[in-house]
Amino acid sequence: MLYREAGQFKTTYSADQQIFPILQDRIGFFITLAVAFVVIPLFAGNYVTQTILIPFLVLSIAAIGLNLLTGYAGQLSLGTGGFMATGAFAAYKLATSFPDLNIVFVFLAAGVITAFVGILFGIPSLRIKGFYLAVATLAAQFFLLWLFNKVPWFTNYSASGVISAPPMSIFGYYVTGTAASYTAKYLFLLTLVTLLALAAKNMVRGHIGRAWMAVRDMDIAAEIIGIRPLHTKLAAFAISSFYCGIAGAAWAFIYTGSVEPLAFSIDVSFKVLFMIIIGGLGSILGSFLGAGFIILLPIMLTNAPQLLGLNVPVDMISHFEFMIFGVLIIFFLIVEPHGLARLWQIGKEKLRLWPFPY
Amino acid sequence: MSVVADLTDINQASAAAHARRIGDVVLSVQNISLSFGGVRALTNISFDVREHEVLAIIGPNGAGKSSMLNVINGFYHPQEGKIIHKGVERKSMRPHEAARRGIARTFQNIALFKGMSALDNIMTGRNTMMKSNILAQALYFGPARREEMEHRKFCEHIIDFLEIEAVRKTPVGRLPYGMQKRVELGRALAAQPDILLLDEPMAGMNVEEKEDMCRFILDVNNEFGTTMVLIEHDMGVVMDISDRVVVLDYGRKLADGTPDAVRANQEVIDAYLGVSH
Amino acid sequence: MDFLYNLLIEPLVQIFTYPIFALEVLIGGLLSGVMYSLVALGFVLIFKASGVFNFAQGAMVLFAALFFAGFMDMGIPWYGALVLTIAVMALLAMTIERAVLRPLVNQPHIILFMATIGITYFLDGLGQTIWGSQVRVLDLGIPQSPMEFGGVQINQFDVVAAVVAGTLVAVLAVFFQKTRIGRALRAVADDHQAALSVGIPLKTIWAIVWTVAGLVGLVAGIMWGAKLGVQFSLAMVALKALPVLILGGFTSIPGAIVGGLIIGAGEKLAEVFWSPAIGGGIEDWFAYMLALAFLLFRPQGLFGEKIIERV
Amino acid sequence: MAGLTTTRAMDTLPKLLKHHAQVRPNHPAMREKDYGIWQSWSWSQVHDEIMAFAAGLSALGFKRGDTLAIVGDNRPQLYWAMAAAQTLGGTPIPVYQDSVAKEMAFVLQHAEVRFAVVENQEQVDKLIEIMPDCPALKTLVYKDPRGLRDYAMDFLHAYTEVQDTGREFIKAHPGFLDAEIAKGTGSDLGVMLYTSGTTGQPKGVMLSFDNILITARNNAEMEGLGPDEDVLAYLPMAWVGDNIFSMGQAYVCGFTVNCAESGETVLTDMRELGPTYFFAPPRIYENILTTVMIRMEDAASWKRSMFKYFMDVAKRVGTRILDGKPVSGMDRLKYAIGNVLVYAPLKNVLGFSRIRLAYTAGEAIGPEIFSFYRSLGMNIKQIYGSTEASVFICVQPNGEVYADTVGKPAPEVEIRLADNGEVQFKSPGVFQAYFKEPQKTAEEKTDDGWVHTGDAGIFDENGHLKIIDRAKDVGHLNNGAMFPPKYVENKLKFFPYIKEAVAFGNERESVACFINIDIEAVGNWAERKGLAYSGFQDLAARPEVYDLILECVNQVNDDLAVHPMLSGCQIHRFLILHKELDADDGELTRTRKVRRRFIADRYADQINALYDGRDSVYVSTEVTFEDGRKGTVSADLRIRDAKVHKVAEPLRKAS
Repeated sequence: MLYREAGQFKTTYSADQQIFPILQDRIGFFITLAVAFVVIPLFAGNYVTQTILIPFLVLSIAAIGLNLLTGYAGQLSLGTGGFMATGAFAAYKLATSFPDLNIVFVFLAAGVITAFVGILFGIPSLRIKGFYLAVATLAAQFFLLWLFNKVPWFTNYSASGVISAPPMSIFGYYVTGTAASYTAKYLFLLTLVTLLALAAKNMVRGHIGRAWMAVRDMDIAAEIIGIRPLHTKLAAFAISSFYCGIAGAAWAFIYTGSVEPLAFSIDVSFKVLFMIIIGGLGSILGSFLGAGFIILLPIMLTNAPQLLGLNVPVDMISHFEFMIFGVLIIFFLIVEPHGLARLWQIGKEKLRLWPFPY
Repeated sequence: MSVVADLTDINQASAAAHARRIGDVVLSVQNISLSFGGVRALTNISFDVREHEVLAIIGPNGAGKSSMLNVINGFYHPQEGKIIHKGVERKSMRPHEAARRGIARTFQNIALFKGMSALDNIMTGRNTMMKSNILAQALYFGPARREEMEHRKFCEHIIDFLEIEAVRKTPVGRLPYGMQKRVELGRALAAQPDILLLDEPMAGMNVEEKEDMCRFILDVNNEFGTTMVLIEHDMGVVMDISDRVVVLDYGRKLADGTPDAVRANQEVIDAYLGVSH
Repeated sequence: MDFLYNLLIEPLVQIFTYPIFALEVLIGGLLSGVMYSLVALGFVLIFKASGVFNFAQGAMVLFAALFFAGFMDMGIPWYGALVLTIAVMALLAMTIERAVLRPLVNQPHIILFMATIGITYFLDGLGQTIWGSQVRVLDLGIPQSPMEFGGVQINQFDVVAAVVAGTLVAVLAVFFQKTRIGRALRAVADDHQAALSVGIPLKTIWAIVWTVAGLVGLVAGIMWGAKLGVQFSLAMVALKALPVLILGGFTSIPGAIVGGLIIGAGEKLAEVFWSPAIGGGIEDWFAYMLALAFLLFRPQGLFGEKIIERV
Repeated sequence: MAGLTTTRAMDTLPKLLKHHAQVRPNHPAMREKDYGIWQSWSWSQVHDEIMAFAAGLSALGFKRGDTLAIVGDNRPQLYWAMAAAQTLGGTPIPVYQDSVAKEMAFVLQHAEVRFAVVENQEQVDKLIEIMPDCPALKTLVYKDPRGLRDYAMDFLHAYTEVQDTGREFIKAHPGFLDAEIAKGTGSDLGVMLYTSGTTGQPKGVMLSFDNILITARNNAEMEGLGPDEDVLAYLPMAWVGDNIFSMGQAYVCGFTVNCAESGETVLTDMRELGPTYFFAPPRIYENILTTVMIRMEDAASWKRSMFKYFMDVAKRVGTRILDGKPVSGMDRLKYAIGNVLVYAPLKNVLGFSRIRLAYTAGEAIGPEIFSFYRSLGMNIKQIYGSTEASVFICVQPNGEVYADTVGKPAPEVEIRLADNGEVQFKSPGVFQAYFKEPQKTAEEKTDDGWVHTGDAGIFDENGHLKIIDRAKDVGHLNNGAMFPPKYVENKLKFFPYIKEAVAFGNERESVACFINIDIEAVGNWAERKGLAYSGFQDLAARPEVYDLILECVNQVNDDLAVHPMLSGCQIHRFLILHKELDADDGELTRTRKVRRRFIADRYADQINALYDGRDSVYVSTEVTFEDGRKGTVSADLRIRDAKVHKVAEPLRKAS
């Protein structure tokens, strides 16, 4: 209905290949950006920023990372938490060892380090597939967490095993530590997310992306047409871990400020996996939708009773949360196994063909 | 066989072409033997493939035809024998290496990437030639972008050649069988192979689809001079489009020669043509 | 240098200086490995029959244990509690089949896997909503005290557990070999059409498999519960069973058992002799590393058959 | 249009080409959907392409006065070939590429074609096949080399290789082409189009540059066409319309011509492109409308009712708004909402969003179809034209668009009506002659330049021309008044209840007619009325049905009475036939045209009854049933008088 595609013809391949070939989509995209960068900072309070927006952005990065690996390259991983932890601790070590290193570099370097760890744990993917691989990635999850727990060097020998981010600034604004304003944190993260998301989109529409999807859809055929399985899969693990690493660093430095290894337990891995399944495998947009869904769901569940004017004992609520969460997940998988992104797709098609049904 | 009748005219044209263009041996299969845990699939098979020719491998089910192709493109590793490709000898290599050395193939049961559009499937055929590194792609700037465009352009020519413009952006899963076969051929062509292995390119097709496919195969052979090794059951088609025929039976080579020679070969008649087809 | 010595030499020295002790550790490990096998068995049953990677197995263990302990706390004698719990597990299995598996039939495996994670959350929530989250001691009157076999000290409880597990496995074996349903289940594992031709609807088969898995879970739950007390951490036991699966192969019952033994033994030995070198707590991940290392050499697991890929 | 006056100086297409190449070198002149995108050529690029090909042609020996056949779909290269021929002072002859070898052979022979430019292997094969019959044909140029690799014949040339030699040639002879272009004048033969006349062999209509360009320019100025139009070239190049729209007007205005990817993809390409200036014959508009309705059928009910509601709004006020007539604020608001919810999206999906001007011509377009598009706010208009006129004879001016007229005479077109009602015209577009057919030319065209159209027409009170019948079918009442049977019948048939009608009156006192009810429509009507009937014959005989039909007839009479020339044709009496007129019984042609003579004999008695005042007549006819059995049906047919207005005092137009 909102679309006016007649006359939007393409005279070059680059015009045809762009991320949003339809003008109305481009407009929508830029409006979204404008809202995110200008409107929200003006109106969102600290509570919303801290409890919803920031974790949403952080986990979006992780979700994109996992989606690249699982959704695009088809390699199921349960080690996300471990990789996020790696990112967090790598960033911590870097930031503390080189105090005047810019936070951007710290994050990127943390990502790169995590990428290498990712490659390491990706190696089994050459021999094993599917759930075998998934279980194998659990090794990463547990081993890494154990490592950061046991080896005091990672926490700079802090007694509690908790690391807390040193205050760091960019363009003179503090984005970590107590001095940092929520808006500053939010805007910094938002920029980071935007860039990372664009980069991801570019990769998946490039030949590396096609190689990933080829391996996902039919690895034998992929190899026979000349795609190197080793190279492709490890690349997927590396890139994915790079994103997860940055996500972890952002979590530790910007969201919580101080963190212990346990914060990246296997539950985190599952949360992120949920995000991409519910958001939509093989869709960057889906990663965001999923992240939003999984972040908002518990918050609503916790606040629902008050809204309904019931008062339930706290531990009860937490148990209920567990149950309802589980039920909702199953329900959602049954209703739309292909995730929110698919729903979005369908809706969009309907609008494009309006008033016709097909 | 109506396909045959309809094809003869095209065939004469291309026959003339071949007469001019068939060159010397590009791929030589020598004493290949392959077995799976005791089960013998191929026994001491040898034959040559010459530049620009269309070579058909025929034989009853289980004669080891597909295994032969799998050996040629490195998917199976024979216990004995060697393969000399473009003068380089090798006993076995990984499929992707074979692909990079110019051997492409299509599959008996379509092996397309279901999650991707026809165009993207064909683009994957170009992957071996795309060099831009991950960072460049992530930024999608200059060279990476230009590379994409060039290869898109090339693939569009293939799409045009195979007359699949209309389904360019359709996910291949939704395409009818015949179309999928074409897309798969397109994906193989995209790699600009010098040898193209076709595993039953016309399996399960109706007469029109077969005609089209024959036309495409001959056109490819004409326009690009691609050497072709194909497995096909439809004797009419085989006799019609191939320059030479290799006959396998129970993993052994029965005969090897021009269609007419093979047609005349008594052993073949007994073992194969005798069998109702 | 020290570190390397502690890592490579010291443990061996220990083992050879105290062979009896090492033997005890080994046996202890094997026995507790039996417990892993129990949980792994649950996974295998379901994976064989429905291709579902049932992450909820651990939750089922906890769930079963909670109900059993709960019933006993209500003063119901253990056999009564057992019957009741069995009923509960059967009911649960049918509910899952009806509410989760049937609607998701023919979906990609990862979707079903996610669904089982959903089930996990649900069961954890439900179990604790009903029975509360405090730790329950489950006393079956089995002495924890060690007993002596020719100079080798062995924990009686572990022995009992091993016996129970052994019996269960035997029963299952019989069930699968002899009974019609059992054969049907094996058929399903091979291919679904065959199963249907046996004349048992897939639905029923799934319900049964999940029930059986539930029972296995129950036994495991009781054993673990009795050993560590019934508490949330039981669910984590499931995670221990996963490396067992890699080792044994997702579809092999003997694999599950042998794998369990290997993991159990290896873990204990490593825990006792190696962890000092690398600072304890290694049981979290050692099993995985062991399995992983193993996988690199035998991707299809211990008893999985070699895959010949065709195109 | 100030924009166009500048081009007045240029009197040939090649001169216009140079003009645009200088004035708007980077403005897109041509696009073609190919290899997945719209490949584009600017005017300067097109200029170079054409010049290169022209030079190549002359290198191949193409000389002033030569003819060049064009065979293929609408492709830029083929349009360029036409311009190239004109550049060298030769004449392009676009040929219907789907015509069978025999027809094609005739044309190529008759026009003594020496060169042919064709699209692909298919046409090459066809031409090679007919070459023996066309001794003059010496050179073939093909655009698409696919499959031609093995064709060794030396008279075959690839389009690109001709252009390459051309570029060499230009280097060797700079200024040669400019000289050639300078030699051209407006009176030169611009193009020759073969029209397959209803009878006999095709005739080669010779059109000069003046014919094409002046007509094109006049129309462009009238409609305010500028360089920013986008037209979709999809109708055969051999058809005069394509020559005017895609060549003449494109070169006059400098706008962009767009070629579809292939026949099958026209609709999708249309949707992508969104042309601003569009021509289609009525059946295409009709097909599109049908598909719209069919697709809406599958929509959710709430959507359907919304669609229906707003389409009604549009039907009520859409056209008035389009014509700038007064409309209440409320309706404007509703229409605006409807535009957001239905009209605009609908036009978008169909690819009509950007259309500023849409033409239709050929046969008469159904009023409901016509008003459907207009009510959506699409400025679709009817034109009346012919090859001999370089298309434009009449055009409906903006704001004066009626479904039942073809509009007012186009600029600089004079029209006169012969006493048999035939429309004759005189215009700058009038063709030079039929090639090598002097006496055929004389038949069609008087010495003082009036051309016979063969159509009978009348002017209505707004000075709009109505085409009423083929001139030869028009008869006369005894009082000498003109009697166009088909016109009367069509008026009747516009009523859903009337399926067929046969009007009598030639050489009689008055007009009377047979009527066939439409069993569907009347059947539904009967059910609504709670009227039980046993079958066609029974229903047809019902007095209620007679009343129903009588109303229709009376309305037709009201209409006819308005018009001085036609008021004589009011229907005095009618009867309703007991059976459907049927092709199987020889009463209709297979194309469902009434076979007057046959009916005249078969129903002689009934016809007389219409005139001798009987109020009923017995009929018994042999019929052929579905299964081929023969049988007879017989009945007493009642005859009714209709209300007839006095011819003396024509009353105001009803409604």
